[in-house]
Amino acid sequence: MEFFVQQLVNGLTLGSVYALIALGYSMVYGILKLLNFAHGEVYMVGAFIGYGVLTMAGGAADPVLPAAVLVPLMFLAAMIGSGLLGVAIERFAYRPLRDAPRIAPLISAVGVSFFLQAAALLLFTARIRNYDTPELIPFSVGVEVGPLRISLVRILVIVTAVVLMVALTLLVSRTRLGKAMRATAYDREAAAMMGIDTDRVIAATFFIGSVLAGAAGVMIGLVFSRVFHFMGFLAGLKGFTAAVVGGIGNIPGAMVGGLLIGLAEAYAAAYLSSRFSELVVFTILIGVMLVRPSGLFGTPALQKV
Amino acid sequence: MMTTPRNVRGRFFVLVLAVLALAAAGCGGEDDATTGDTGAATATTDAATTAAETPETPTEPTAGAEETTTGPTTEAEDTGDGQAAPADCDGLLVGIAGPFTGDAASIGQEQLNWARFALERFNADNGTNFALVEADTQLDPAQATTVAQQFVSNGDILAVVGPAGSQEAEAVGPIFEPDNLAYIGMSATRTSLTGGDYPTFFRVVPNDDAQGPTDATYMVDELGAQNVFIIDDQTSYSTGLADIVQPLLEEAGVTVTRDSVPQDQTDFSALVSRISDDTDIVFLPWQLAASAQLFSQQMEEQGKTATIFGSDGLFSPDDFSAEGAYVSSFAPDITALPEQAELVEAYTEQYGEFGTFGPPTYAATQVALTAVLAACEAGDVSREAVLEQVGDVTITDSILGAPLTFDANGDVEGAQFYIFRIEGGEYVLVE
Amino acid sequence: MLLALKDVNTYYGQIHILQGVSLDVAEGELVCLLGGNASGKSTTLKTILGLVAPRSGSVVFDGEDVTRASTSRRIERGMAIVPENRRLFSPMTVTENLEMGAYRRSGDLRAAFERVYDLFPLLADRRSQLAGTMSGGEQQMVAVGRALMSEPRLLLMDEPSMGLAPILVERSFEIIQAVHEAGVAVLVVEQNANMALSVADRGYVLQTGRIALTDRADALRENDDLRKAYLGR
Amino acid sequence: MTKIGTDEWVAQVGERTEAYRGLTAPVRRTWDGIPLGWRFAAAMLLVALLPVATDSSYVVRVGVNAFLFGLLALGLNVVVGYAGLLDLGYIAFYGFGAYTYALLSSDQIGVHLPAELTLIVVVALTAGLGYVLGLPSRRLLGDYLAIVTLFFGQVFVQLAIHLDRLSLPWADGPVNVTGGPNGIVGIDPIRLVGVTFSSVTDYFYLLLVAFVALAVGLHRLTASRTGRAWRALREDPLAAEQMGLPVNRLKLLAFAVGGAVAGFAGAVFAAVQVGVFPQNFETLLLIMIYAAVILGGAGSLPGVAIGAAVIAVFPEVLRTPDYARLIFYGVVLGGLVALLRPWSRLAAVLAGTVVLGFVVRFATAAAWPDAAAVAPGGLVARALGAWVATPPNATTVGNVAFVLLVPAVLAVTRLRGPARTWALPTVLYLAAFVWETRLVAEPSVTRQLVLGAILVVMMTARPQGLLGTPRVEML
Repeated sequence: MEFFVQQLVNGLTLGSVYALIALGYSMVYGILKLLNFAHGEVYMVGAFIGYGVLTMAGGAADPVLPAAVLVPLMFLAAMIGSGLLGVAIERFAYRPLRDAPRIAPLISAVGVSFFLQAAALLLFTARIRNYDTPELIPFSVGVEVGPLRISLVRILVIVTAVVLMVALTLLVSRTRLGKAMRATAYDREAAAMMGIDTDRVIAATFFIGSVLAGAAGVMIGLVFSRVFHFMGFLAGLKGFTAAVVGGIGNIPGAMVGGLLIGLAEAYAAAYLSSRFSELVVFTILIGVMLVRPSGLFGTPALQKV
Repeated sequence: MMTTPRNVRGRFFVLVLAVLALAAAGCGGEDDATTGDTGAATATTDAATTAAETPETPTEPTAGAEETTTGPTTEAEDTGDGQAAPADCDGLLVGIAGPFTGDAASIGQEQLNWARFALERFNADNGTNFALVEADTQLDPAQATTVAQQFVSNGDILAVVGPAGSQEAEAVGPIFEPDNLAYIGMSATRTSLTGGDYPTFFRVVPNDDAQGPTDATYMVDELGAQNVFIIDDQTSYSTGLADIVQPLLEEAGVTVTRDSVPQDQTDFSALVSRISDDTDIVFLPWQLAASAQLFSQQMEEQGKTATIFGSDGLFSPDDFSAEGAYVSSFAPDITALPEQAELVEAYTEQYGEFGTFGPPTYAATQVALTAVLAACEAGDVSREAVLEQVGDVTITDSILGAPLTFDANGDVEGAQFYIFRIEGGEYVLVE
Repeated sequence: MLLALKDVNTYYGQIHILQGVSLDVAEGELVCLLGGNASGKSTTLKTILGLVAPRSGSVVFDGEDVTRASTSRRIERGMAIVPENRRLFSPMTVTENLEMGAYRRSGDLRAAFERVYDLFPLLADRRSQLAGTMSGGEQQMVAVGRALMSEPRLLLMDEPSMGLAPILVERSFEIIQAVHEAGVAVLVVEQNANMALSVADRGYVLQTGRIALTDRADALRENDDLRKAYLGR
Repeated sequence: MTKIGTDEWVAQVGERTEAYRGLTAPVRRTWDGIPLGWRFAAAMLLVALLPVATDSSYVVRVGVNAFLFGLLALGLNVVVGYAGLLDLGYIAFYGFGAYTYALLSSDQIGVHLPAELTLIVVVALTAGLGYVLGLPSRRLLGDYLAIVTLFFGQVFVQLAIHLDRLSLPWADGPVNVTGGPNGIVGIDPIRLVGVTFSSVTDYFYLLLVAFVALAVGLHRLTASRTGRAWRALREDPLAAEQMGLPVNRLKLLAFAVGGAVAGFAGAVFAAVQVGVFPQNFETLLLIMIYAAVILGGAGSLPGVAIGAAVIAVFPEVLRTPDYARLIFYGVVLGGLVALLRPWSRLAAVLAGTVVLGFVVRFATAAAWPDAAAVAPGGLVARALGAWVATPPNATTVGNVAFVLLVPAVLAVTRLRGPARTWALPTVLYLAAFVWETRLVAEPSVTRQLVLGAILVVMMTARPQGLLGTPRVEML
């Protein structure tokens, strides 16, 4: 039983990160019907910004700021930085392709992705950077329930993710911007006819999605340390999978999908073998798609490519 | 928009002007150089002079390769302490192939930097102006074979360092062999690479057959292992080593559990939780030290007490520092050797920290350059000659510790493995 | 003039759609724009609204040259549209749809909501229903209500009769007249020439991207060519 | 005045479409006048001369890669360009073909079938696999199909990695099917009717013939009833269905044809590489094939051929730092010439850049006399060496300059009028500076950077691809 619960915690940690990445994919897809393959790189940049702040503050072993200040600062910087990057990508790589055939922005996205990876390689070299979190927030600090140990970092990550997701849900359902996002996602031209500046709404969508990716980047850095130029690729693929399982374009779907993928990976590795954990994930996905062709929460697909 | 002919003419005029301006800038540079050469010339103009004096682009344009040298290289011609090399050694090239971008770039970039470093020092010591041709393979054999063809087609490339992966080394073999182009592996350890199938292949690192038994014996005899968890990282290197260690342990009566995890895995915590309480050793034949570091952190997080035993891929004091872990290595810790201190310091100052993949690349580059120099000093600048020279190369004070020579198969003579224990972040030699 | 198009030329890609279209709408006037399929009616509306940019010519609204202005700027200045097929935001509630109509307006929307609910009392009862679940006639009310939320001076109506039962078409034009009587200028784009001309002050006939005819509505109703083409008489 | 009520819109389409204008118009009109078949034949003849013209096996090998790309792109074009099905698992057919050929022609399972038979088996199996993978396309629409097929491709790579220790009930001990991460090596060369293909040049001609045959075949297929039906399917699947087209059969046929082509290409690839490895079939390659199809213009055969050539050749050219440098300055200069109007402004910008360069160069040279040099490499580099400033700590300064350069370039594309003219010299000089201090030193990384940037620029400049026709949505 403890083993099962331990895996639940492991799965939720990973799942919350996937969910945050998946949200960016899903929101952008919802509003532009675009698979933003550069999203993983935005997350990578977020992780590097967090690392940069940590290094500037003297590193994890000997920070000039207390962890309680430093960690939020890392999150803030990474979220803003990633958000701005997302807006810039939209402005220069996707907006000129607004009315182009659907697959053209896909190639543009891949171009952005190559560029950002290479830029990170150029600027930060290929060395795998380490947040060294245990120095900052020791793993021994945390909750112990019987034999179960949940470190503070994991709690921090899960709670942050939940807070961000609740904030996003409120934003989308309650605020004027959120409603404009939904209106634009449903019918961009009609939204424009209402005087909604759809370009700005789309930019805002990219900003919010990228902010979440930036937060996910710092989270990965905190719990799973390694930060390097290529980290966005796999995480992007997982986030994308999560978005699809949930029903791409659907915000609660992305959250559920992310958690589901995280849990599936953890339980597959724990009960079967980590050898096949990726295969298990892909099989789940294909299974879900064959049974529910639009994902768990999705709406039927567009017909045209 | 209509373009009027007059407009076009103006445009053309501007273009001609621009080209002229650039050309003038080039001449200006040369003038600078000739006047300033007598006294304390700036390095910039110095290099420009050398560039102007050396016949440019020794390669055929179709060969599609261009050398990249660095400033100090060219300066060495008059100031280097070594004697000047024979004239026909001018502009000879050595290829280096590795995963300089892509997901394995952390390995490839370290290899590349050490190769550049080796080239600089070799040129400075021997008064040569050899150069490297760098080619990125992204660890994809398809790219490696294209790159191999590039090397083969460039007549000035006399030896190759790399490629990095065993599967790449296998793929390029049939391309290098007919041209007698020697290639020296710095990280390909698959046993079957040496021993006949790839006659032009050499490697400065011992193969899996050398490391596997050492590790297995140490685990059984010295650490008294009863229950070992082997986790490979789904690479050619890792599965090969694991496949050798596993039966050896089993023969010694050790209970072995085997699992495998993708090299780019984000999280190991579920895997870590499967380490049973009676497991005394976790054997990680991995190549990414940073991943092993996370693995050890997650073991600590979950209160697992088994000992990590890493292969040579984890020998990386800057990245892997799990207290009490063991790491095997084919070389002594060069950062601890007084005779290599100067080298390590010079490298670190120029390129920063490094792990396990650099020093063998340094050695491999040294071997290639030494063989090329020996061949051209002997007056035979051909690939056959270089291939023979590589077999005969002896590097007495190799960065890898012992003198470096090859046996008939192309493997390192007398390969020996060392075992280190990590104590307080230090790698302490225990065998 | 409230709205004036002068010699507007609009292209889609390399295809010349509007070829020198000029038309105007005076303050408080009800004008209809007639034309068959692919005659450029919708493009004209989109050009007025700024959803497509003309390659040459000008659009002047309320004394300001808005040819290069954004759609949102034009809506702030007092345009509003009831799009063809209504184009409601189906997964959103009636209230949310109405809110979107007032997107450019800041401040208290209560008065605007009251006015729309006065005009369409049914909507007040259905305010939290999803727009997509309503009947065609109800949706038409939401669409008009949504446009009126911005308190426009010029209401653009794109094919208000399309897809509605005959009884609802009449109802639809009653609404248009009511809006018109409240002092709002209306430009109706219609294929149903008979219905449109019966309420309009003036009319334009668009033919393959050109204005082929323009006159007072009653005069147009007597025009032989037009009668043959559109009125079936 | 035209008669009211008669709809002559269609009759006027020709009139309404703009004709070619400008200086290139006569050339373009003449080019359009040459029949497509002649153009294709001329191009292929030229290409066929390549191995004769060069003695570099590298160039021929790049040609082989280009043809492999070409075949893959043609096959993918059937699925994506004709039938409009977004198949992101396409790479799996390539891998499946390669592995099948490898298994049937190596010591892996000790089978060495004649190539004639193996190729037929490969094509049949991959066509069958295409059919099976196409089955979900009956239910899954649009992007959801794309996603399922994408993961099919992932599953293939996973299987290739993991099927090296397969436990089978009738075998004792694990069975090694795919060789795992080590792949399968020592694959037999292709041997057709007694002719053994041993050198890259042999494979070059084999692929040339295959490519020509396939291109001609597909061209005829496009004009056939099936081709028209596919296009109808792409433009409007619902309408196609209502018109009684056998939609499901058409989809499956497209998948099978695409799969068979990729399978054949995979078999040849396995023979050329003499080995197959899981890394050969990763997502990156899929992306490049898509890039080839889309860059050329989806649906257009000559476009796809050109796209494949660009995607195969361009990254290879970028491998050589000197060529990369020429491309860089060439593209910058070409872009300026094409975009800056009037020419007096162009002249001002170029002159300003040159002057600014010298000022900065001499200022820094005076401040840091012992700075490092620009890497040598011919006339251009010498000219640049005298012009580009060389700070002492080139790596750090270069990195900072790079970080400044990217937003600066993006900002310049937004600026209009005199502001742009004023900003350009600084940005241009900054670009040259970054190139010479940082990018020249890291050719492999630069290659990726340039590749990414070019993809974005090409797509934004010509979304429909080089030879695609812009599709205008009628409103």
